[in-house]
Amino acid sequence: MSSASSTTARAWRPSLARRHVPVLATLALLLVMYAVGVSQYRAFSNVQVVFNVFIDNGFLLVVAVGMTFVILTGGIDLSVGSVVAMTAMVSASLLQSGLPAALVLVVALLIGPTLGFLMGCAIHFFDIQPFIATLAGMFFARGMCTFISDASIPITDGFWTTMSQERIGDPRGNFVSISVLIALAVVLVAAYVLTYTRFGRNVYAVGGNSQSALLMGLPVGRTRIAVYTVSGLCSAIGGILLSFYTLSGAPLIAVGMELDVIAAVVIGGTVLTGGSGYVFGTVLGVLVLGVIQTLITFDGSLNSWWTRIVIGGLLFAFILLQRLIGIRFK
Amino acid sequence: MTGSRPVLTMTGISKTFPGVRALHDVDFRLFAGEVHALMGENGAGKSTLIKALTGVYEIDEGTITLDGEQVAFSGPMQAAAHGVSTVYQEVNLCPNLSVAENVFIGREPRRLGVIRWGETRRRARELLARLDLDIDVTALLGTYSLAVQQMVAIARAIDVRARVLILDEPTSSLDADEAAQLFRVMRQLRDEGLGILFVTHFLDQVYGIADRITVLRNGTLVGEYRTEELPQFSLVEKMIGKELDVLERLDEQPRRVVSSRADATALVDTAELGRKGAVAPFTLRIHAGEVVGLAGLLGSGRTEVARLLFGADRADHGQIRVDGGKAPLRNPVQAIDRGIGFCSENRRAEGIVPDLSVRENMMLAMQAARGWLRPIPRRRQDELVDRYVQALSIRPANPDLPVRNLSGGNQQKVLLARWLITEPRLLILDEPTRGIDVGAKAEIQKLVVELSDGGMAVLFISAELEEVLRLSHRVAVMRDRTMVAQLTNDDTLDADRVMRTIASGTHRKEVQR
Amino acid sequence: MNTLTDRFRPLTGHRLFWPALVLVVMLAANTVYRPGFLSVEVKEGHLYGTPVDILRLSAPLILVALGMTLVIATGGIDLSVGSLCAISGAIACLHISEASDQNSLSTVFTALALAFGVALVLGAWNGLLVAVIGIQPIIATLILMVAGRGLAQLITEGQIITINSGPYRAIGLGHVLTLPLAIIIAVAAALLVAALTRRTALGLIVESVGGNAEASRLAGIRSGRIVFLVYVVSAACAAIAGFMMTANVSSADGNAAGLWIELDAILAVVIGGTSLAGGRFSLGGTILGALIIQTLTTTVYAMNIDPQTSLLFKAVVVIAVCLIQSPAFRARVSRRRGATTPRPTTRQPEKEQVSA
Amino acid sequence: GNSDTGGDSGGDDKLVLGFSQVGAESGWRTANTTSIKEAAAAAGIELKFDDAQQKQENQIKAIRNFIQQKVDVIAFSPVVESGWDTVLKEAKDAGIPVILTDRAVDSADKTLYKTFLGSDFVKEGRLAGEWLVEQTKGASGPVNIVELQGTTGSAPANDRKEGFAKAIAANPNLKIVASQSGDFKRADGKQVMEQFLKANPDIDVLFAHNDDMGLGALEAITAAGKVPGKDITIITIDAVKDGMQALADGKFNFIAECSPLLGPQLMELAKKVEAGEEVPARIETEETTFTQEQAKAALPSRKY
Ligand SMILES: Nc1ncnc2c1ncn2[C@@H]1O[C@H](COP(=O)(O)OP(=O)(O)OP(=O)(O)O)[C@@H](O)[C@H]1O
Ligand SMILES: Nc1ncnc2c1ncn2[C@@H]1O[C@H](COP(=O)(O)OP(=O)(O)OP(=O)(O)O)[C@@H](O)[C@H]1O
Ligand SMILES: [Mg+2]
Ligand SMILES: [Mg+2]
Repeated sequence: MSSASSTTARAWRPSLARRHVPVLATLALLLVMYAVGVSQYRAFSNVQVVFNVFIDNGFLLVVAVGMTFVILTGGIDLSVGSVVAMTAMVSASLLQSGLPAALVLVVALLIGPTLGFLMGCAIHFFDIQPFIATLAGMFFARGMCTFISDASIPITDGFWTTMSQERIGDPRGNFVSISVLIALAVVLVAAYVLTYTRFGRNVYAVGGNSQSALLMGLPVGRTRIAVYTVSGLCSAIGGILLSFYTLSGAPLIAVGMELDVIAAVVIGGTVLTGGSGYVFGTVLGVLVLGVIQTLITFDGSLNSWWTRIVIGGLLFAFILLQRLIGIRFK
Repeated sequence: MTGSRPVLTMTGISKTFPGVRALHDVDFRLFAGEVHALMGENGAGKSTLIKALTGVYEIDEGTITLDGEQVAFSGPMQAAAHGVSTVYQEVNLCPNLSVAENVFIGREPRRLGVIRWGETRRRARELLARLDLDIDVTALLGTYSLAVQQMVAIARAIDVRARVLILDEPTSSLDADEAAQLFRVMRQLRDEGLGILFVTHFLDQVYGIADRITVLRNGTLVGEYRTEELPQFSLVEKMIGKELDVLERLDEQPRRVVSSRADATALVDTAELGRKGAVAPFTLRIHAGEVVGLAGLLGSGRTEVARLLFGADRADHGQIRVDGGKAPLRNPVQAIDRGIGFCSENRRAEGIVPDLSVRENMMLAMQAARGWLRPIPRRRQDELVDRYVQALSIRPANPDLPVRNLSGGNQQKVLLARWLITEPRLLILDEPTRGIDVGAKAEIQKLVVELSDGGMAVLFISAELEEVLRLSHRVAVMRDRTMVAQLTNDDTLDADRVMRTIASGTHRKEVQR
Repeated sequence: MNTLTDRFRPLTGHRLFWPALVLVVMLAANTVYRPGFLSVEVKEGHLYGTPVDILRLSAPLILVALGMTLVIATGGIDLSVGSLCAISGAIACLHISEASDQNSLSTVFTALALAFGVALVLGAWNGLLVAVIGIQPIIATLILMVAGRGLAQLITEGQIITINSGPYRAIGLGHVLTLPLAIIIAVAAALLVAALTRRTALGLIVESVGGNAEASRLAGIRSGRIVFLVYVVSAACAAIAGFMMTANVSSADGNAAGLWIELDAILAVVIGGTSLAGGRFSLGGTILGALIIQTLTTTVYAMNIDPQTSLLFKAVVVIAVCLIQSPAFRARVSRRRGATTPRPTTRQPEKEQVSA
Repeated sequence: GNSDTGGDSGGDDKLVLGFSQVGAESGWRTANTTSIKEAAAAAGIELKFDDAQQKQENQIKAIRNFIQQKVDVIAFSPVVESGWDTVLKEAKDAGIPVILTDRAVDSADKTLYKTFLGSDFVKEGRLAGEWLVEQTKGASGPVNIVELQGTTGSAPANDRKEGFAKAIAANPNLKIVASQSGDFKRADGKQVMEQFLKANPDIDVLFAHNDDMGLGALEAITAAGKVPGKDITIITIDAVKDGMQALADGKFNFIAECSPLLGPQLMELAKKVEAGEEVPARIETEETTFTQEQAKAALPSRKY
């Protein structure tokens, strides 16, 4: 037995590095991409461009954080885009009908988690595959959107307008919106929960092997239901942020957002089969998508189809490089 | 302890799975301060009884009382909360978490709801030290061998403030030292008043530690006995329900045939084959009809040798010859093409395809070798499957059950059958007898002898040195991921000498060259 | 358990029983709403009626879902099928539209071969990313899902290419022996895939790779090749589906053709009882699933369900279908209805003797 | 900092126009894009083009980036009506004038954009309805109309529906018996029409919110053994080439035009706005309607 101690030191370094390789690779490539932008396009180096990436993707970030929880357990949540839209729609229509902002916030923040909870229950108690349960959730939430109104509803409420238009910035005119701060707060809380609470660790355990987790006496069912609830909550917050962002609720907004979100999470190094990944990686994943989009707008010469082809191409280049770097370091 | 009331009683337990009656009216009781062995053949219902107790399965009938109070646990979590701590058969931990976490997850030390990582690691180290295991607790569990994982699972179970500790085949992947260490801890816990339910297929372990034995056969209770009142012989007879002749014959004829084929072309011949970080370069020849045993402590690199020979991992040093011709084995397909088969020690991750039926699992390797365009005719399948279900007494004998529904030992037999069907020229068996009951173990040993008589070469890896010695013509000894010796199995070789070779690193070089 | 359910076990135990029941219930509901729903008549030498419409319209979905079934059985997923439909349709229509004689059979066959070839190449691309480079399937195919739409639009230059070709039209609308050709193609494809998987060992190998990739590798299966193959097959199915869709309206719309069909296809596969985790698959189930989804769509139109509520309706039906299929759900319901004592504590009076 | 980077960017004094397009969801939209690109090139304007792929979020991002790049004028076709105030305010603060094209926004603060250039969807619906009322003046019995709506909730769908409904109210015989969304697409239009035909044995008129759905419905009508343009009168909106062809072939009966060719008008406006000239708050594109005869005459010279 004592001979084993010689392996002790060896096991430590590689495994630590290996766990972080995907995230580090993403970070490095993101910086490269940013550098390319700076060298190619006028005004790309403005600090505000970076801030804009955050402003424009704050809601995406929050939703992606929720999705990270779900994917870490090995599940998937397709309902997020629709729940975001539904939350925005509900807020807009309640505000329109004259309810006070505080009450609207509470109501809007309750709907998402409730739906998430129900989907989680369907998944856990009735063994319905997450893809299907959340697909039904997606249909439902989208249906609710058009049910509420089939045209977009503007928001004129004072609180919303302030949240939307308040600029927090430096004297030189660079600024971020309040939504960015909220999004970053969500990120920090999520990272904290995943690392330092039992719930967070259970999420990883369930993703690693849910059968084992069950036999280890972990509350698998509760955890599973909870992650969908968390995802629902994040989608609700994302929906509120989106309503700050657009100052309206539109029934067809955020269509297909779930795919962006999943892509961001996976690019951030979280494995779809669950059990491994970090919230910080997800932040990077969202930034990657944001920077790709910024690059394309700055270019300003691509027509519709080339835009799509180039997005696909950049995504491919990014994932390929990330993968190659990952292999090299293994 | 006899006078006291049992801490745990199970009465009239029945449990039926679709098509299988796993338990029928079984009674069981466990006293505080005893080690109680639960014995039975593969598929007798041991694991099922344990899972019925801890609420993994809902029982059809029967009652369970814990400390005189009737209970019906909803699952392991609730059972653990009531002081029933369990290590289930097959390692059930999370490979993606660190060792420390696996030990403590669900009851991490916390302050104000915040996990104290430093404390968690410290306590994990302490606990593992109790089992004499000194490993990096921050490394991911998945990077360690099955044996280490098994120890971690045990560490996890013994930390709980439990009244009842259940260990379902905890020693199957441990070597003798490891097991001895575990027994020391078990005795200590027993003396502290814990009731311990212990499942194993090693008879000497039972007699070494158990105070009482309950025997199951085919899902029914045979009886409960005090260990000292039940001779080993009648225990086995009670388990298998018939006279044990096979077993004895084997015991009487230890095979120690000297291999005299060193001059002929070897079937497989490695020259300084190695892989960085896995095994140091080694040179090994295996001839047709020869059984080569691999001995070594846990983690000494036996599995790695096997994987290199099968092309499961790619060697980055040296070369390999098959039939005298150079044969780079870069993947399993190439190895199989050359007549090599490999039965992995990790049957759940690398062996069975749980959703597929017994039949499909058995036919897999042969089908893969034939290619998908040439399906094996149903008649031929039936023939082969029936033959091996019989030969290995796989139970239940219904080849259309999903293999996941079989007991652990029977799954192992299915895997063995998978390779036997392909009629390989070299069969690599990594712990083939792990978790297999006495009867079946004897069958497998007999099989190995027959196969090698029929000209098949076998590389035999087992944690049980006696077994290795009994079957092998030659024994290669591993230490620290290096092949330190190759000993011919003549009259002078015994367990003691092998152990000494493992222990002393001095003449490693001479032996190898 | 209760005896009634026991008696019907052989029937209800069949894996396709519940999806089939759902389909029947949906058709019945439609018939109640509009008695003529199920009526079929012969008009101008071919069958005409809503059931025929459902079959014809579900043909592309069946095709896509067949390929998707194999992909899912290996534990993967293919999001790019919608884009592949659009690309293959666009290429075929473009080629035909540029020909001098759009009705010439050789033009149509060249167009089909060309488009099919491109689809195979794109399928191979997906397979390469997943099987060789090792990118997670959902992301690997997402690339082509995004870029492929762009390619389709590039081919059509953002316009809708309208063609006027009798033979091509026949793929979507033609009839053979009174039956729509589309149905016959779909059935033929289903039989082909079934033969390919069940008459050879391909099905077993696919299921094995999806069930435990590492174990399969160690059993000597070249899982890489199999995974590669299923993406190519999926692309081929999507290509044919693309022909049908475009032939159905005699025009190729790079933006709209096959939009979101990947979700419907995945839904069909899962309703049919194949797990997204990979492993066992059921082609029959997939076809039933596709029929259920098309019936659902047609129901929305036929009942003139308000577009505002049609998605809600779809959500309800999907969840109902899945619940009814879930053994856990049925167990719960029947337990609630049946025994009030969950765990009988009485022991059987007579012990049965079990032979050793 | 950003204040010193952009200012001197106008080394060449070409006018820079940032244009954010909805997407390329239809032939109409592509024609619109082409028109804008060609007109920009012809007018010597540097165009920064961005495609939002039908997502409002993307459009907002694009406008933000235009502001960063300090373009001279921003123009865009909003995906939806609401929700532009914040970003338009940022543009205003940066001193960049904004022109809306094709679709309007509902901002209360009208100073956020300079002008709107586009069609009047309500009018299109109304023109279609008025033609029908005119045609059916003599009808004694009820006239059954089915309506293929555009994408649920989109401005063109809502407005065309409204305009049409108002117009046909003039004749109580005209009745919409079924109305479903065909999502502006051929395939959907066809599928919906198939069900319309089965559920309603006597349909007299089809009103489709665009040509594509009408073209899809054509197929369904033919398959049902009816003669389009005769058994069922077909009215659509847009007048894209395929639609005009159908009209000229007698399969459609009437099309209200909705012209995508607003590039030249846009460039002119951009120059005026940049120069600080006053422009009207609303400019409508020049549009007309087509009957079968007019279509035959106009078809050879159609650009899209
Ligand atoms: N989940 C299940 N579904 C169906 N049958 C099962 C299931 N689990 C176990 N069985 C069957 O129940 C019987 C008892 O199995 P069990 O696992 O309890 O055996 P065991 O005594 O632990 O054997 P081993 O020594 O091989 O571990 C076996 O016949 C097995 O095939
Ligand atoms: N006591 C130990 N301390 C640290 N690491 C260990 C120990 N035992 C095993 N390992 C780990 O196990 C791995 C090698 O195990 P391997 O499977 O080669 O051993 P083995 O000889 O086949 O043993 P067995 O099959 O009996 O588990 C190494 O990665 C090593 O880090
Ligand atoms: Mg067992
Ligand atoms: Mg080993």
